[in-house]
Amino acid sequence: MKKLIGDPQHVIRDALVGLDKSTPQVRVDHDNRVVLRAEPKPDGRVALVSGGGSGHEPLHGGFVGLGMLDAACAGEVFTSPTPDQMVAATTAVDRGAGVLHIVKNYTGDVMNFEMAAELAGSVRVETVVTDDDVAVQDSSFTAGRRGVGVTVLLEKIVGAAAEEGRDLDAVAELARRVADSGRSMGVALTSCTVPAVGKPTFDLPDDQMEVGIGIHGEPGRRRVPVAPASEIAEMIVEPILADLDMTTSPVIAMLNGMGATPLIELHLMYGEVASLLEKAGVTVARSLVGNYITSLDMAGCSLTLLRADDEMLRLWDAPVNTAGLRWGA
Amino acid sequence: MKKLIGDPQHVIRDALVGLDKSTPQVRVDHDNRVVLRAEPKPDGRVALVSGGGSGHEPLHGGFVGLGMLDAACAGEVFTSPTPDQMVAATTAVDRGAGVLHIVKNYTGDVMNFEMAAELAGSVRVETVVTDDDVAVQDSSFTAGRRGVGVTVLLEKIVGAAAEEGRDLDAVAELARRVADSGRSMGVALTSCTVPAVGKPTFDLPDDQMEVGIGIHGEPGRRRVPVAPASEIAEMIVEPILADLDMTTSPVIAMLNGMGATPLIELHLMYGEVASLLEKAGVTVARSLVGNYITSLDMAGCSLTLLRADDEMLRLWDAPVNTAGLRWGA
Amino acid sequence: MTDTITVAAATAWLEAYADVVDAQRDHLTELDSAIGDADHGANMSRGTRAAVDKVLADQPAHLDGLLKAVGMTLVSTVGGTSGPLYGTFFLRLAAALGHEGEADPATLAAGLRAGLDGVIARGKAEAGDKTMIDAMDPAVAAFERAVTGGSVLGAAASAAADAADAGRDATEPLIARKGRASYLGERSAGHIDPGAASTALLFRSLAEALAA
Amino acid sequence: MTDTITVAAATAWLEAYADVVDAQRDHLTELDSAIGDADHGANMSRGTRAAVDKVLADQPAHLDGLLKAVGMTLVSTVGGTSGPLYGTFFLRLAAALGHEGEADPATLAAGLRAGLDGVIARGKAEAGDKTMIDAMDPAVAAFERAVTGGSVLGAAASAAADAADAGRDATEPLIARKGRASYLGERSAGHIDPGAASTALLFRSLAEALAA
Ligand SMILES: Nc1ncnc2c1ncn2[C@@H]1O[C@H](COP(=O)(O)OP(=O)(O)O)[C@@H](O)[C@H]1O
Ligand SMILES: Nc1ncnc2c1ncn2[C@@H]1O[C@H](COP(=O)(O)OP(=O)(O)O)[C@@H](O)[C@H]1O
Ligand SMILES: [Mg+2]
Ligand SMILES: [Mg+2]
Ligand SMILES: [Mg+2]
Ligand SMILES: [Mg+2]
Repeated sequence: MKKLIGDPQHVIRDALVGLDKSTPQVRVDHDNRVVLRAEPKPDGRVALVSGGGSGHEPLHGGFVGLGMLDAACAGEVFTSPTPDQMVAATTAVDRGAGVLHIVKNYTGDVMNFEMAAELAGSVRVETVVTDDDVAVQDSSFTAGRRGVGVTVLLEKIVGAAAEEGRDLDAVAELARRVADSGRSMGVALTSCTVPAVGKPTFDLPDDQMEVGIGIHGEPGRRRVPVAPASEIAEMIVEPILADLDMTTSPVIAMLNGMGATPLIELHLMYGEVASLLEKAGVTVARSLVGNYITSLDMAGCSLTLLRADDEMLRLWDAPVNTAGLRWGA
Repeated sequence: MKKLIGDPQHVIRDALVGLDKSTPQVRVDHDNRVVLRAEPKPDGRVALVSGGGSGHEPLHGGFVGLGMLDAACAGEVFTSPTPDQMVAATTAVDRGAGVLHIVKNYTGDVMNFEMAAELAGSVRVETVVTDDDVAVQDSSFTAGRRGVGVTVLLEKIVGAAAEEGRDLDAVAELARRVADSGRSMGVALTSCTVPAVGKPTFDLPDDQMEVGIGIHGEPGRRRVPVAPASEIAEMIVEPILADLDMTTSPVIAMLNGMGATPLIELHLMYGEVASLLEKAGVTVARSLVGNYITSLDMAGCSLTLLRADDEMLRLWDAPVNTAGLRWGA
Repeated sequence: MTDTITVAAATAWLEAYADVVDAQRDHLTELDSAIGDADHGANMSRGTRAAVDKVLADQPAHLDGLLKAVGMTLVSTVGGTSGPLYGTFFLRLAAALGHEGEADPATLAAGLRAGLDGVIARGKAEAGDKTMIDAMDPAVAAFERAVTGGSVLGAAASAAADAADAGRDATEPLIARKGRASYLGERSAGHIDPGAASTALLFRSLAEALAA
Repeated sequence: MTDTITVAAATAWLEAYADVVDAQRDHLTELDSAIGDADHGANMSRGTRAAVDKVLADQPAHLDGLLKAVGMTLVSTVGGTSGPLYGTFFLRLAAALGHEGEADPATLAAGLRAGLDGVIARGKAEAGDKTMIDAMDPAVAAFERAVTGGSVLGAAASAAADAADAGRDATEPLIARKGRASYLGERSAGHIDPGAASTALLFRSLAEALAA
């Protein structure tokens, strides 16, 4: 295993130190492993808390700041944080208007956030669960679709709405609407290596790739021979469009790198994706290309499409000032 | 070779298509492989042109836009662009106030930009050469120090100065001052793979790393056993501080990923670097952690420190709106 | 000598469990690499070690105090899926055994059943979904049968451990319908479920603690 | 038959060079991987192929037109270090051979010397810096010696090619002081310089074209 780390058991602790020191937008509660805004938002505003296993950076700690999250709980690598962390985050950021929990649909995350909401005492908590990964089929016979890329777009859009002063019900309603309107699909060229394990989670021969991966280094739904970018674009575009009609309104498109894929490849893939979307009659109103929700050092990419109405687009364009996403501020 | 690409011979062409489609800040002249601002700057302002081999994304195309570059020429992977491209870029962006060429110190880049300046006809051209890589010793017996991370900081700071309406001499003088005030040092955990070659440029055993690398997948000055992050931090901090006193004014610090290193590791490394700088009495005024000047899919990082006076800090904070660096706009 | 589980025995159970989880840490992670995310060994080892530390520091005098401390510690140090589930198991077991210094076989059987019910309520998995339930459910049933049939605690726990092992092994051909492994669909078949493996260790540790 | 290099022979030289560069493309890249950035094969192949295409399309009637087209095409398609250097070589050669249909041995010798001087002026490398100069300089010198000694063109070019090969091989132990390889310091020793290798091919192609 080759990584820029110290003791593999303490990667999260050590990475939070660096995040704290390099990011003026946040301060880190190291005891609870909670990333908080350096400048708390004003009283009376709904606060947004998310979190999950680490290894997906910049998600979620890199999305704490004006216009996005108020706090993010950092679990161990690929392991949901605990209810204690979530309670600490929730009580720290509540400004009297309640807190929205943004939870990616994984059994562990859902259960831990459930327990946290029960334990949050007097703070009013609403929860939105993202489950946008179309790679998970037959979702009634599984733990349901995984929450992946839509989480990023949701945190941005709903963060802007909370900043405007909407109440918790309105914020939660919008969040559910965003969650319902987005779909994702990903592929991996390599596995990733969990630091505490020290070797790749799965073996992938040099001529094979995984299709339909999540963000936890798990193998995908199927293994296929490595293909050119144009064919990989088909593998990720088609299942999304087959699942949700994306031609009825403009979309926000995110082409996301899994952590070890360089930007030049993401640019190239975006070109292939964009031309397929054009052919399918999908209008891309906004796009984002880069590493936003990663799987440690996995090579590969995922595509997220969000059917965005005018309100979502307006909120998308609103100022945001976080380590991972910044404009207008 | 596992990459999200099509024909390995056409990676640059194909990546420029995606950059163009995903980046509202730019338009691409595909014939000349020049990335231009979508909105040219007003008449009478000095324009900034840079460029170099591809494979360093977001450098340079991702730094075209308000407050930074006016144009970037994209060469083949790790190969300087040609004078023709530079002339096309220079004549396209000149607004009557002249053009600054920002050149990283490599024999090829310097020669091609030299020829371009000779061929640029009536356009007044000044050139600044960055050569900040302290890994290159005995620079009188070599091609001189390589231009690496300082290029990013220079493009930002000098871009802001050009936006303010300074004349070419003032812009060039500032550029040289920035170039003189910055130093960098990098390490690699892996080689990278040039698409047209199809295999890693050099072999690096699982327990070895390269110290003192550039950004072209070249081996470093020496090979050492893989070390923990705290020791790697020493390997990159000490040679910089030994070369230039960084305690006389606050610094801008950039911890840069080489392309395949995930953000969690960069955060962690930044924590180690920051604590060494603190001990050495260096005050970090601004910091940047992420992938800014990369080597395709190389794993590793580089540190750049820039001794920044008040003017540089003010220009650093000025609005910038590019794909790779954005704030205040 | 009365046939009960004492605070000392329950502590020994926990210590034995933490030890075997440490010893099997890489194996549990290996299993989770195949059909999950390669953290089950680390998760269980972190949690059981923290629970042992907590219990040794607090020295609770009653079964409910002890087992509640274990459950709370697992919930607050493990995270993931196994944290809330094993945490719930111990919290329900604590409630069922009550504020006592020891518990007889029937009470322990009822406590284990309550723990299992808690895990099912929280995780909503059924037998055959390829989860820890597939080891826990047969183990609890075997324990109850043994106690009803008049076995002493040690023998009942030993029967439970054997049933848990068999349940664990029986997860191998199954297609997962809960947890991360379910994302793999048919590719999940052919691998033992990591949570079933850690549950089998839980009952084997109980058998060891009660045999001693 | 007069002993001259004609437009046809110069075209054959260029074609032979492009062919051998294609054939040796991976080898040149291999050499550049060891002490550079693994692009010399691709650079030279892209440039020489473009030059051949340009020349076949334009069919220049004079040596200067032909060789200038080659130089300009190399400059505008290769980039990197080799683009300006080989481009300059051909541009200076073109100027020296002039607006003629053929050139005699002494004129060609002077032209090659002018090309070499151009490369030195542009790149500021000296003999022993482990660059293409280390093959080009002995090659031009050998060509001049042969011509002065009365050799026919084919023999002079063959002597030049042998000298270039020897110069190329002699770069192996050197520590680079110019170009990317210089960054490696002592680690650059033990590898043949890629530019010296492509220069040796240039003179071998000339010998072949003039022998035919
Ligand atoms: N809904 C569920 N009910 C009961 N057990 C479950 C459920 N989902 C998963 N599990 C168990 O949890 C184990 C995985 O635990 P662990 O790896 O620690 O958490 P995670 O899956 O969050 O990484 C699985 O092997 C399985 O036995
Ligand atoms: N200053 C110089 N003068 C002459 N030749 C040089 C000089 N610097 C480098 N070279 C030659 O250029 C070759 C490398 O060319 P190439 O790989 O195409 O360009 P780059 O180094 O820009 O990638 C070296 O092997 C060397 O022979
Ligand atoms: Mg997990
Ligand atoms: Mg090159
Ligand atoms: Mg797991
Ligand atoms: Mg090269």
